[in-house]
Parts: sequence; structure tokens; C-alpha cells
Amino acid sequence: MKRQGPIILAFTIGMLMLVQFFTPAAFFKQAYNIILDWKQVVLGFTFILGTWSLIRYHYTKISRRRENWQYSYVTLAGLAATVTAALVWKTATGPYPWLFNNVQVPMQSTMFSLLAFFVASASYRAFRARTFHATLLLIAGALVMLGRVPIGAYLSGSVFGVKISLVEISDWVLNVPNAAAKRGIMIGVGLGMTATAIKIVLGIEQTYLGKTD
Amino acid sequence: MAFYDRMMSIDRRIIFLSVGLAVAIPIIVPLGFPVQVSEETRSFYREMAALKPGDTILLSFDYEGDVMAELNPMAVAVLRHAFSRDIKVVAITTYAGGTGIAERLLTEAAARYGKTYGIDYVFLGYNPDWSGTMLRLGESFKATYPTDQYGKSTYEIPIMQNVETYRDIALVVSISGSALSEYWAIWAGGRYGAKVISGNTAIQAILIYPYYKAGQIPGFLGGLKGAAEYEKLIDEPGMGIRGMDAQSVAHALMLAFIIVGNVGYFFSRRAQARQSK
Amino acid sequence: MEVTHDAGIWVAGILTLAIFSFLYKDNPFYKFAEHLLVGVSAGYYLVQYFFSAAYKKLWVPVVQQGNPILIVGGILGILMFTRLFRKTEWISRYPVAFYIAAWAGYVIPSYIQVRILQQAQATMFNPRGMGLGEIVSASVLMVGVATTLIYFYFSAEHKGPLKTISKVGITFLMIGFGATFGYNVMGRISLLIGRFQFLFTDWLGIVH
Amino acid sequence: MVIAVVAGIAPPTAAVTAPEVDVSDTPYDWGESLTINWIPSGPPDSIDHYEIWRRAGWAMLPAPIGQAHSSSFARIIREAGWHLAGTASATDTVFIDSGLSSDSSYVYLVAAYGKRSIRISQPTRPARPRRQYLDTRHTNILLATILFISAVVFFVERARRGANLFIRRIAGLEAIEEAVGRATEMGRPILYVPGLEAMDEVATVAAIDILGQVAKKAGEYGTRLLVPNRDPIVMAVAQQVVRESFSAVGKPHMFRSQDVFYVTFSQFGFAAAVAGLMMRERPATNFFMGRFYAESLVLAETGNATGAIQIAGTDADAQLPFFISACDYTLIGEELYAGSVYLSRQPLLLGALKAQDYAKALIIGAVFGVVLLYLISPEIAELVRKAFG
Repeated sequence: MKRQGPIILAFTIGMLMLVQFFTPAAFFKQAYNIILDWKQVVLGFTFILGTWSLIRYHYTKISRRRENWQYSYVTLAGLAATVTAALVWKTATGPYPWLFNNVQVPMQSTMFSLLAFFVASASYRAFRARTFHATLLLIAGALVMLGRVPIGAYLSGSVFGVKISLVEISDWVLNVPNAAAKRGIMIGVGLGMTATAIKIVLGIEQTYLGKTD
Repeated sequence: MAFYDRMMSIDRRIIFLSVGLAVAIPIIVPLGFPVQVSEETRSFYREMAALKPGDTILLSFDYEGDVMAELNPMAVAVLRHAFSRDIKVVAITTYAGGTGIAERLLTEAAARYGKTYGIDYVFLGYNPDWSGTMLRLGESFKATYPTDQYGKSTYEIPIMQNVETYRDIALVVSISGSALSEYWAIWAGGRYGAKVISGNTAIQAILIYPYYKAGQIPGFLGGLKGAAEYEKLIDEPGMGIRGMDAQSVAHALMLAFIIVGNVGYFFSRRAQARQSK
Repeated sequence: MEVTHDAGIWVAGILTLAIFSFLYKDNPFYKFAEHLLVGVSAGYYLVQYFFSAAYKKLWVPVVQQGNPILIVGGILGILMFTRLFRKTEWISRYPVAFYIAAWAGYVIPSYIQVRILQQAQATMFNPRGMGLGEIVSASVLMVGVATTLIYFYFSAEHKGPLKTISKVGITFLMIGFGATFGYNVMGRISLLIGRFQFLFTDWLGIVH
Repeated sequence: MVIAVVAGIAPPTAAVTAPEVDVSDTPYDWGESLTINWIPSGPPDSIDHYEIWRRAGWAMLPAPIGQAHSSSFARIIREAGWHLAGTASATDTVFIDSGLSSDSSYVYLVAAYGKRSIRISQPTRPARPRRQYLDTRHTNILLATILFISAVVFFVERARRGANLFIRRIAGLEAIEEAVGRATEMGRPILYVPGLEAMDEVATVAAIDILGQVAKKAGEYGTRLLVPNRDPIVMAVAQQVVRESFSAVGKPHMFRSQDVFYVTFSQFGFAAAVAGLMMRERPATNFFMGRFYAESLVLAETGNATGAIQIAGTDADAQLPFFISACDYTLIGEELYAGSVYLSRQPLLLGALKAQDYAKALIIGAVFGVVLLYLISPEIAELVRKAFG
């Protein structure tokens, strides 16, 4: 019951969602919509579990005076402030949107913008003609970089009388070899995902149930 | 430490500082480089220009604040292009954080062209389950969004009267920093035959190429460059074009670092070869 | 240079600089900003996901619209809480199995259609009626897809002919990754442009 | 077959004739829709739009329709019990009328609105929507699905009966043993990020599989394992898997639920916290497995700065270049899905991998075959290509 039950449930729900793709029967369409709604409710409830884990993580850090424990107060305060703001002043006005627009969004966008710096340091280190493959990475990367930028439009000359602009080469690299590699990976991943999904539905895959041998 | 070793191991903080300056300076002092329009931007423009006044598009804000810088210029350009040609806009957002952005851009664009809410455009707001929403819009818009963002029933909103399923939508425009544009093509396009074009961050646009080549997404904008090109085509210069200058300088700087690294590597290999002889 | 008086933008500006300080090294400003971001955003998503799921998808349909079927979703959700106690933990395997299997079942036909069949179809081309350039590009694309797939072939060691074919495959992969990297450098920089525009225009008023 | 010209509009000059209409059951529905198609009644530029009218049961056209004006046309036809099913543009020739009931029959007519006149077609014969149990548009996908599922089952059964299924060396997975060993020597913890996607995403299931194996290694070596999570369900499952792995190697006491924790659902709030964690806890080995988005380079580049060994694996091909530039080993796309099979060497799972390889061979063969077939007989080749759609 502890192990077979979830496997049987996974099989029935999985087959139901698979079959509904192939049949227009009204029953399957309704079942499909209901299952999607159930999924959302389950996810919604688990956010309570997640927040409980967050609170316990920072509470233990404070109580055990582990390194940087003082900052855990900031996290718990931020959490408390946002939730109380939503409950008391509701989500449309007041401190809730203020915290979102002036604390959360700016920091998220700044964290994202750090990538501009990391892309520079990563490309400086990785784009080095050490091996054959690294050289390919370098050539393709530099070529596309130049092609996507106005300076690239200047760099076009004629080879054997055929006028070639860097932008055209860059577009060709993007539209042919790059698309080929992407499609190869996509088909491979598609196969991998489908096989794993089949293993889940047929109960061959059970690690997610905590069985690891 | 030989000169070439220093060239190969520049401290990461020096790289960070120079990238920061390379972007900050051109924003304060614009330089004005030319913009060359790419094929996929031209097809995006062609799809939008093919719309007739009175057609309705579904504009989906599939992003949040963290990619605002790259995607807002596209959403602004699409809204200006649509409203300037009396094309109606049904707007939704599949990211909780996107509601604030969508509202601001819709009201700004509507004010600019004197468009009235409920007749020329409507904002249906956020639905948490994006894939479920995309699929159920194929069955019925009003069932998926019983009310608009402001709690008004969609049965009473004028623009929603003749919008029942994807068949009543001339074009789906997905502005996204994630795989959502692909899913619009898979679910709305593949399953319900809607025509889907997309505006994407540069990182996501690279994934759209196979869909663009296979015709599943007949046109898309790639990154800030795509936004700048589209702004040029609809003759509405905005954040896209201004940002391109900063980008050109930063690009040149990065290429310089890569060249320095490789030249240093070349000399160190040559030095090693000479020592081993 | 008129600096803004909006307290919110001041807070956003200072927190932006605190996050940027991480580039130099981990420091108290960054630790504060990071922990605040974790707390506020965790609260935000708790409100967005729990209340929107529990209210819109459970309370409204069940209580207001009299549609009891959605109670099952609520029960599955509550069953997740059995995780908190060792003895009853095994019960939480049911909602987890349901949650994973539902999408796994849907993915199988959809991904076979879109990620396998349609992508394979897009690679098939009709050489008749194509210009030389087009044929070359289409053939390069086809060879690229084939050799990339063979690179991922698991059932045989990469020796002999398989070694050379997968070497061609990895070449396409590296060109693809280089192109993707080069393409994204632009996107990443535009994010920084956005932040600097915020700092210089909205906050410090240097640029209009 | 001009039936009626609605008077009151200037006499017809354009060559607009009444559309010839046919109705048939939509071949892939649950008996609630009919497909109406018609032959265009003139060049598209001479037609403004079409209107499709429906009437339950059987009916002839109402007599006075001939003399009605275009505006009164709608009134008269409504009085005769017809309903407007929908409109179609000048270039359309098909309309699907849905929301019907399968136990009554319907009659249709199409009105072509020309620039100066309306042309009305003859009512069609009555038609009844019929229920189909199979959506015939997806037959090719159904065949492919059945083929693939049976291949997986077949190879899994063969593996169960002990057939020795070979799997090639994957550098990234071989390096796990060495990476965990390094962390133990340096007395530093291991960091494992199971991706940013929800638990229902298949890439996350693969990441949790590999987590199970890595946790066993960590248990054997007695090294602390930190697992920050972005999704609450992934956290719940990860805690279960890590606890089971530790007890499987006889170290149940090693499990501390604080080490497998929820951070925040915000993509970049999560990245900020994990970057901070890397700088403060200084893990000697970082694993990034599963589906990642733009934050991948924040994690990989920060980890690179701390000098940790980094092993990444993702099917997000947009992020692979960043992992390749900043990590020591990277599992590319499908290799992530081979991870748990490779590490656990479970015969059942090896079977599914075999099915994937045969499918690859089949796809490559099909693509090359169709292209060659085009040279021999384009019609058959086109047919085969369409079947893949």
C-alpha cells in the first residue's frame, strides 16, 4: 500500500492524460481540465510547506548562532512584512505592491544584469584557442557577436567577387549549423523526456517516491 | 610574471569595472550607430502590417521585471504599431510579476493614441497555470477569463463580444523571456491553428530559430537589437535604439578581452615551445 | 541633475548598488540585500500561489460556484502536509505521484509530436526546385542533426566510424554553443543597460 | 446555380455567383460539430465576407428571400428560423460549426457578401454530427507513441531477464566519484542544485534521480550535502530521496532537513541566495542538474570564482554554452536523462535508453530516406513527409 498505491495512481492519471490527447470524448476533456485545476491547488498548498522550511532554516540558524545568523532576521522580517501587507492591506494597494516594485523587482533585475559582467569574464576565459573544439566555440561566438552589432555591418568585403557581409555569415551560422545542433539536441531531449515520462507512468521510475536502490 | 601571462590572467574585477564603464558612458553620452534590419524582424513586421483595422490581436506579456529592459521596448513598439492602425488588443500576462508592467505599458500607449478601455483594448490579467490557460483559450476566452483584471465580467466588455476562441484572434503576439513563446506555438498554434509571432530576449530567441525555420513562428524579434530594428521599421525610436549604442561599445570591449587572452595564449605557447627545444 | 524625491526609488537605488557590490566581493551590504530579497520574494510567491490557488481554484469554484469536484484538489494538497511527520510521510507520496504523473502523461504525445516528429519533418527537404545554395544549407543542416544525434548514441563506445561521425557531431555542437553564447552576450548587456537607465534617469536624473 | 439575388442593391456587375455549399461531419469530434465547406463564388477581391447560417431540422428557403434588401435579408432569414453560425473572410472556404448536439440534424446555407450584392447558396442536405472515438488528425502520433512505449517495455523486459546492455562512458558522470572524494579531502560540503523547474518537469525528475546517487556517495564518504530548492514540491521530494540514500548506505543519522531546504520561488532571489551560499559555505564541489534558465551563469561563474569542481547537466540548450564555459564537466541534453541509468546501472532503466537509441537510428534513417525518395518519386516522399507532421 505504501509503494504500490502511488504507482497505481500514477499509472491511471498518466494514462488518462495520455489518452485524452487522442480522443475528443467529452469525459476526457472534462477530466483533463479538472486534473489541471487539481495540480494548481496541490502546488498552492505546498507553498505553505516551502515557507515553513524557509522559516525553520533561518530560525535554526539564529538559535544556533551559526555564521551570519544576524541576517536571518532580515529574511524573516521581509517574509512577515510581505505576508501581513497582503493580508491587511490586500494586494492591490499599500505596502504589498510597494515592496514588490521597490524591493523585489529592482533586486531581481540587478541580479539578472550581473550576467553582463559574468558573460564578459566567462567569454574571456572560455574563448581561448586551446583545443580544436574551443577554437570552434571562439570562431562561432566571435562571428555571431560581430554579426549582431552595428559595427559588424561595416565589416563586409568581397571574396572572389562575391560580396559577403559579416551579418549574412553570422545569420547563416545561426540559421544552419546552430539550428542543426539545436534540433539535434531538441530531438535527443524529446526522446529522453518521453522515455522518462513513460517510465514514470509505467512505474519503472520510482526514485521520486524515495526508493533509490 | 611574463607579459603574456598577465594578458592571459586579467583579474575578473578589472573586466567587471571596464564592462560597467563601457555601458554607463554611452547611455549618458549617446553615439548613434546605424541599425541593419534582420530577416526575422522584417517577417515579424510583415505579420503585424498585414493586420486590417478592426482586427484583434492577443498580446501576452510572458515576462516579469527582471527582463523588462530587453522586452519592454518590444511591447511598447507592438502597442504603438497596433493602436496607430486601429487594431484591437486583448492583453494577458502569464507571469504574476507581469501585471504591473502590462498595466503601465497599456495605459501609456492607450493615452498616446486616445484608445478607450473595453472598446479598443482590454487587460484580462494573470492566470497562474500558463499551459492550462493557453489550451483552454482554444475552448473559450470568457470561460478562461470570467473577469478582466479589474473584476468586470468579460461578458459585458464590448471588445470581448466577438472574441470567443483563437479563431476570432488575427494574431497572437507573445513577448517572452522564457520558453513560453514556444509553448504558444505548440499549444495555441499546433493544437488550435492560431498564428503566433514572438518577441524574445536574446537568450530565448536563439531557441526560436528552429520554430522560425519550421514556420511554427513566422516572425520574431531577438533581444534589444530586434527591438531597435522593429522601432526603425515602424519609425518610433525608443529604448531599443538608444540601448544599441551602449551595446556596441560593450561588444567591442568584450571582443578586445578575448583577443588579448588569445594573443597572450599564443605567446605563452611559443615561449614554452622555445624552452622545450 | 534633479535627484528624485520618491522614497521607493531611493530604496530601489540603494538595494541595486548593494547587489552590484557582490561583483567586488561578498560583503555585509550584499548579505543584507540578498536576505531581504529572499524574504520578500518568498512572501510574495506564497501570497500569489497559495491564495490564488486556494481562493480562485478551490474556494470560489467549490463554495461559490457549487462545483465540489475541486475539493479533491484540496484534499491532495492537504495530504502533502503528512510529510511533516515520519510516521505518516508515506501518505504524501500520493499527491506527489499524482502531480508528476499528470504532466508526464500529457508530455508523452505532445513531445513526440512537437519535439520529435515535427522537428524530424522540418529537416526533410525536397532537393528538386531548390537553388544550389539552399541544397547545400539544407544538407548541412540534415548532416548536422544526424551527427549530433549520433554523438548522443549510448549503446556503443565511440570507436571506429562511430568516433569520426560523433566528432563531426561535437563540431556542430560547439559551433552551436559558440553561436548561442555570441548571440546572448548582446541580450545580457541590455539588462545592464536597463539597470543603468534606472540609476541615471529615474533615480539620479542625470539623463533624460 | 444562382438561386436568389437580393434586390435593392445595384444590379450585379462583378462575376459573383452563389457559393456551392456542402456539409459533413467533423471527422475528429465528440459529435458536437459539423464542417461546412464551399467553393468560392468569385475572386477574393470581389467578396467582402461570408456568413454561414444554420437551421435545426430540414427547411427550404423562405419564398420572399428573392425580393429582400441586404439589410432585411438578415431579418427575413431569422424569422424563418435560421441562426447565424458564424462569419468567414473572403479567402476562407471552410467553417467548423461547433456546440451542436449529436441527436439532431442541421441544414446550412452560405451568403456571400459581394461589393454590391449578396449571393445566397442553396440550403445543404440535412446532416447529423457523429461521435468519433479517435481524433484521426493524430493517428501518426498515436502510432509513434505506441511504437515508442512498446519499444521501452520490450527492452526493459529484456533487461529484466539479464541481457547485458552496454552504455558508453560519459565523462561528466565518471567524474562524480572523484568530485565527491575531493570535497571529503578538503573537509568542505557538496552543493547540489536540482534545477529551477517544478517537480512535474521531466528534467527535474532526472535531476532528483542523480541526487539520489550523489547522496549515496556523500553518505559513504561522510560529507555534508547542501541542496537548496526553488520549488516547494521539489524540496519535499529531495528531502525524501536524500534521507533514503543516507539510510541505504547505513548513515541515517547524517540526514539534517535544514540542509535540504526551500529558498524562494523567485528565479533571481534563488540565484542571489545560492551565490551567497557559495561564497560563505565554500563548497568544494558544485552540481547543477536539471532545467536551468538565464540564472545558470550567475551560479556557474560564482562557483568558478570559488575554485570549486563543477559538474552541470541540463536539457536547456540555451544554457549549455554557459555551463560549458564555466564548469569542469557538462552533461549535454540527453546525457542528463542517461544520468540515473548510468550511475545506478539498474537493468530496467538501461532498457529505456536502448529504445531511445533505436528511435534515433529510425529518425536519421527516415530523414535521409525521405530526402533520397524525393529524387526518385516526389509524390511518395511528400506523403511520407506529411505523415511526420
